[in-house]
Amino acid sequence: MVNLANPILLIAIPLLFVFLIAFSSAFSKSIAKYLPIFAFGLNVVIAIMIIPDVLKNGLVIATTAGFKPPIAIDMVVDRLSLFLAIIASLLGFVVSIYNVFYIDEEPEEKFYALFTLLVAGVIWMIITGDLFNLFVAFEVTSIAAFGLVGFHRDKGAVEAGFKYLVMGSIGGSFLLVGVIMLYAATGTLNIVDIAQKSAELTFQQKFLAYALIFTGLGIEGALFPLNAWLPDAHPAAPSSVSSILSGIMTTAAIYAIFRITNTIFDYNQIYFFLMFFALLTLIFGEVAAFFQKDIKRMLAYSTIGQTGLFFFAFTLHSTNGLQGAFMQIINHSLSKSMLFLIVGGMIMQVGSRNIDDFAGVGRKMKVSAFFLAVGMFSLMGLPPFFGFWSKLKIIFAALQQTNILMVASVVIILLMSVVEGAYFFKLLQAMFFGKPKQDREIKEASLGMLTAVVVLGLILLFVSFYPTPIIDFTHQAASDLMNKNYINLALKLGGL
Amino acid sequence: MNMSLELLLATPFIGGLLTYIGGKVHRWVRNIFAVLFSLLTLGEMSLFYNTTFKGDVWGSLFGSKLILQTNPITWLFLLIVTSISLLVIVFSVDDMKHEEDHIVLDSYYMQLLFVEGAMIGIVLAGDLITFFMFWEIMSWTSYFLIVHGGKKSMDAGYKYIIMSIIGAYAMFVAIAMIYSKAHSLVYPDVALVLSQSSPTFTIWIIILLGVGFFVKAAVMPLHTWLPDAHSEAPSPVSPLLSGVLIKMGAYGLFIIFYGLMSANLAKNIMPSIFSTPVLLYIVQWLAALSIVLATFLAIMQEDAKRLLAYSSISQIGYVVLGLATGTSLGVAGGLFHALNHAIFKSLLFLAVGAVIYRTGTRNLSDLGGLVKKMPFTFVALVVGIIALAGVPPLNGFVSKWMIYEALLQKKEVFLLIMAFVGSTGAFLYVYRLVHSIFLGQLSQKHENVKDVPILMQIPMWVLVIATVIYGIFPGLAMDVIVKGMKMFGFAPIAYNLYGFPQGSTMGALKVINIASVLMISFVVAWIFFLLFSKSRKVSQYDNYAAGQVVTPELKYNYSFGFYMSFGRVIKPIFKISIERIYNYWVDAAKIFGDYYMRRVYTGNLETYNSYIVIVVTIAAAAVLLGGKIW
Amino acid sequence: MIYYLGSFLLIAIGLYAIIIKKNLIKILIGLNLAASGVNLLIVSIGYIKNGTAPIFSKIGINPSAMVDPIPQALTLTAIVIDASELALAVAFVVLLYRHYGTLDIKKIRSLKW
Amino acid sequence: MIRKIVYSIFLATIVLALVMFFAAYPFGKNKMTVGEYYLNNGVAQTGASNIVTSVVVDYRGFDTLGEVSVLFGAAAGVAILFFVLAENRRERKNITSPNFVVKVGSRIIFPFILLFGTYIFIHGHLTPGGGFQGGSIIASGFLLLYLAYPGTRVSRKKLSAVEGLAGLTFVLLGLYGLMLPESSFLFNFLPKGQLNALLSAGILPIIYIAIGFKVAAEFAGIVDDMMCEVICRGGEK
Repeated sequence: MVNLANPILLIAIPLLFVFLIAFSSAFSKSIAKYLPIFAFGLNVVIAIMIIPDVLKNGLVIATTAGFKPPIAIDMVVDRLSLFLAIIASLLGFVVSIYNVFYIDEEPEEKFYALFTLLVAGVIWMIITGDLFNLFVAFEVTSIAAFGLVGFHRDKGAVEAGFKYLVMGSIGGSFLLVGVIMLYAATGTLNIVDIAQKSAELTFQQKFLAYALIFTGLGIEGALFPLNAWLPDAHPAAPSSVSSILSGIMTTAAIYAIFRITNTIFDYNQIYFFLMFFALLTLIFGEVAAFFQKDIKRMLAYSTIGQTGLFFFAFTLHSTNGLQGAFMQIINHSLSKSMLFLIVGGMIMQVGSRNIDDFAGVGRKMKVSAFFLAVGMFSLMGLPPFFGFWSKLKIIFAALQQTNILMVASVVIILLMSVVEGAYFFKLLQAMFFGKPKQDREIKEASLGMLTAVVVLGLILLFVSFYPTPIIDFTHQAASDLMNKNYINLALKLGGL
Repeated sequence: MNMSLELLLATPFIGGLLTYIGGKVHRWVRNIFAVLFSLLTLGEMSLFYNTTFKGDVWGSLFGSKLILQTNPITWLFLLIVTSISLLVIVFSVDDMKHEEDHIVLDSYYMQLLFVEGAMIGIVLAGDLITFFMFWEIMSWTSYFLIVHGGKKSMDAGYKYIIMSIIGAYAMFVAIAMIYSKAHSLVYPDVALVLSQSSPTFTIWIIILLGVGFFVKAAVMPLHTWLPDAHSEAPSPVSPLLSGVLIKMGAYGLFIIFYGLMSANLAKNIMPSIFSTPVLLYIVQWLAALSIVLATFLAIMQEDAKRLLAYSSISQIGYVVLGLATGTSLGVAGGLFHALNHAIFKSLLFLAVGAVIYRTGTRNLSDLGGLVKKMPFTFVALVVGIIALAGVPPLNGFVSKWMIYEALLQKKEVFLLIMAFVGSTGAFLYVYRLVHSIFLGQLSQKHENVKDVPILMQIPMWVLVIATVIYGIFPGLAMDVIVKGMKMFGFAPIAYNLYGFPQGSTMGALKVINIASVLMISFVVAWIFFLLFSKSRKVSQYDNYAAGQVVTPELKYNYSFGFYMSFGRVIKPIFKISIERIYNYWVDAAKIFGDYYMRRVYTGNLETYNSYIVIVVTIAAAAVLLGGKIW
Repeated sequence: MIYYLGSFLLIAIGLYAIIIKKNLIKILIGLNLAASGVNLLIVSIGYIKNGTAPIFSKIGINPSAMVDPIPQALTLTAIVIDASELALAVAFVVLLYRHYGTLDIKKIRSLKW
Repeated sequence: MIRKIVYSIFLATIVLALVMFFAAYPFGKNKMTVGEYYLNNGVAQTGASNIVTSVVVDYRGFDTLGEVSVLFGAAAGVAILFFVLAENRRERKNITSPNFVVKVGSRIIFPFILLFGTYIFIHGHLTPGGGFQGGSIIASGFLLLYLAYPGTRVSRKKLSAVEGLAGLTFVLLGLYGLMLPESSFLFNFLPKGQLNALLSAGILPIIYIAIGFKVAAEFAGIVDDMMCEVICRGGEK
């Protein structure tokens, strides 16, 4: 009998549906609409079925081709990656529902295939246990994203898509060189195996490989000087795609950096080096967001800022810091993707992306606007929403390291939070209390789109008011990461 | 006991939600729910009044435990919060009727109740994180209340929320610093840890927490949000903001100075001036400056609510001044003044709100002569301004007196003079209110003005009565204050129901006696006036100016630029506007930020690609240099 | 070592073209040069002196005389990925030309700040 | 100019750092660990005489699945970018007819190209070659056809069906492995057969055939889109 609790199904099923969409589009165009919903619905179910195994053993390894890990590629799921995989599947599921009502441009079947591929690639990036496979997953995600960013085919979309493509390709090349350097040094590609075999390498030897991998993943993960494609690409894409790009794709790349840094390059100097990237990312993201006139561009810059925040927490290199980072990732994924979905619905009604045109929209689109406010509050870290707990955790973790640099970083983080508050409140204020400008009839978004928004919003509210399970879970995940349980358990269970 | 505090805290929040849902049914369901739930909260408050409780509730509903505690000071503030909130909600029912958009009103009541709940949470908080959480909730819910007031209120609200966030984050840093040291945020633990920590650390904590509280309490250099926010907010919200919300800053100051830092203050780790630790001394000076400057500014206002807003800054200055003296008399005076100010300032704002409700303007020079049309509102306003000016037998008198006395005993004469100046200035601006709104010539537009409906009158009645009662029987409030201060280690003050008996730290004081003397002298003066005045009674339009007959449209009484000559004297002080300094820096930061953004995200793919190469080059150079760049 | 150097130079030349050249087509050429350099690098890592192709075309070939098969497999994958990216990039360039009427990268910057 | 020099120096730094790194792993030295395992056990475990194929399709088959997806994504992306409404697809503008030699020559060569491509992907597990190579050769045959007869159109629906079906075959073969006791994706469950025989190596040739079809269909699709960009739109702005 098939053991459905197999992590590999998390990738295989969406891929199956990708090809099914291609196949079915030869016969009927309308089937393609609904297939992603099934794919990610199944995915969510499977991911939830894996939970007990992961809780019991701490780690689940799925082999391919019937061989043990260093020989063949394996998929590794521990608490953290499972959690991200669940979020990704969930977002995929919710956004697919949204898509059915949102996408009305040809060629639809290609869009759905690429969309499914994108989410599959994200999950792939999260759960793979092999470095070259990570590169492949990175490329799958990127190529799907390139196509989707250019989906509208207008001036902006094409330009954004091209910029993203060139930068992404350069990143891919660097990533590949880094992977190959590690292969040359160790003769293996499995992450855990590399971690074992590279122990005798000097820091200096590893550093260049690390820098290249970091650059490659950092481009996708929106770290400061490498993220210039993001503010162009996220707004240009259809909103449902932006929601996935912002919500989980950048996060997945950052997760990959987490994983690789923590497993293979666990040096204090590296964390120090990364902290500057994190803070710069935070500052440039938030400050740039403040000046935006385009609502989606503003959200995109805000994504950069959020990335900087949780990346900073990660570079603290302590259990509390990691826990804060994971909580912030959850917060960001849920809220930001919800915001993009809502904004997508609003843009449909308003017919413009300019913030000034959104005045008074909040009174007409009440449900959307309510959840927009919830999402923004959560991102700002206002209590009682979930973002408050994660920001709290991060600040506490930072100040635990009594160090004048940390105090300075905390001041920067909080200053940037003020900036974030400044632009979010500016928008909310205009939306709820501004006088509507145009005489365009503004209605609430369609029921299907609202369903997606409400599902995400309710999840966010639920974790806001009952964060205990998530706090416990992320604490476990963080201490797993700190104790290198990933390596230890993979060695024990994978039989490396 | 455990359940009761939860109930008290939960009622407004649940009530807020139910009110919102009720609004979907009918607007009266909503109104009744709102009144009912605030009444319920007040009822619960009075039921549990003056009980003591310590511990945590709601194990894990909010992630970390909510730790609550009570002490008599808590109940003092809870009394202010719950009663003023109820009155404000009752007042809102008629006042906000003009708003047609249902959803706006539904959320308005919901937020009113939420603000109330958040303030209850702040006061009941037993650890800093609970405190901070409710503090933030209060900030953003009250922001939404402020922006209900129309176009101009949006800028005011924006300024308010940004300054609140800055203040809150300053607090946040302090809390996190404490946490990293103490690993606990419950008040006693924090106090213990702080008493053992170094002076620098303590000073940082005080400064950071102080910034947070000063923003909310609008002490002078951080007050710039208040005049806008309080004047632009809807009329029923202003009393809540001025009367209650800024008191939370005062409560916070009380908690840090005497709840958490008492040991540090006692140990005199800081140098002291006039036997006051230097930081407290600075706070005193800031408060005194607030008193004087805000009074001057209030005198110069042409807008009734703006005038009251500046007056709030000045009055909260008294509260902070009293709290910062450090003597039991001064602190008691500060706390008492917090209560009194809440009562009379709410009364004043409601009275002005009533005038705005009927006339639609709050510009002093457009009003006048309403005394016959709105007699009751007139009475309420007069009672309010007398209390504000600190005239016995109304309630402002005793608390101000206690603060003066405390300063006198510490021989801080200069501060005392400033406080006196503020009090005298108060006469000027409160007279302006009565004069411009109620006396003088009735504008033709306002011929048909009636007094406000009964639902708006009731809150004013209640506050008038409270003003008188607390004025004549200061012992009612002193009871709680002295009991509470004993718990914080202050020497008790002898008091009785009518004031202070012989042998009390501040000497004997019996309000009734002073009041009767004043009354008698007033009556005597009036008799003399009646006997010897040569005036005759005329109708409001029977007037002339320089031999010219005055048409009713013409404004003949002196109401614009009322204190112009006085303004010329104090003008040099206002050359330096704090707000302008802030704006300058904000603008500079904006220009700077924009400049760099444009140079980083140029839109040119070449530049972007070179970033990637540069990052890799730096790493490569680091490797070549032997990894020694750090 | 010279083989390594060759691939490094290819990467460097590719990157140089990407940064310095203004023409979109030349940038794409640069991208592909760099990618080819990487592929060459991968293959040359797998080379073993006097090794043969890892194909057991006759029974009894000594496996120890064969070159590493993994880099070859990786290259195969990498080449396909590069080709896919190039196809997509060319499509983008065509559309860019249609929208902007130019291939000069400095003029294609309607999205900025 | 300064820019050029500066970036040249930067790139030189990168190259130098790479050289420093690879100096520790000289060219031609045996660096295998896992590779050795493949060489020693590959034939026994997979039955393919071409170890590279056994790595690509079996040991690291999951990479190949990704590769196929990338190609699929690129084809879909090109289709999105060059999307032309179905009714406009039939329009032909700007067609210059190629000369006689090309027309006849391509007709003669086309079947041979197909045959050659098919040969390559069928023998992927025995000889250098495989699905990608074979598939792209077949697609080049289609390219030739397009060049010779610019008006020809391949049915996109059929291409789409072929690529979908081929992809489904790959994934379903993989998923079948999960139902076996080994419970492993892409498990090679068919008999290995005799070394160097056409029918050997279990599922490897089947997968390679599927890949071959898929690659051919996708490249043909890309070619078709690009041709259409020229023909249907006539390259107008």
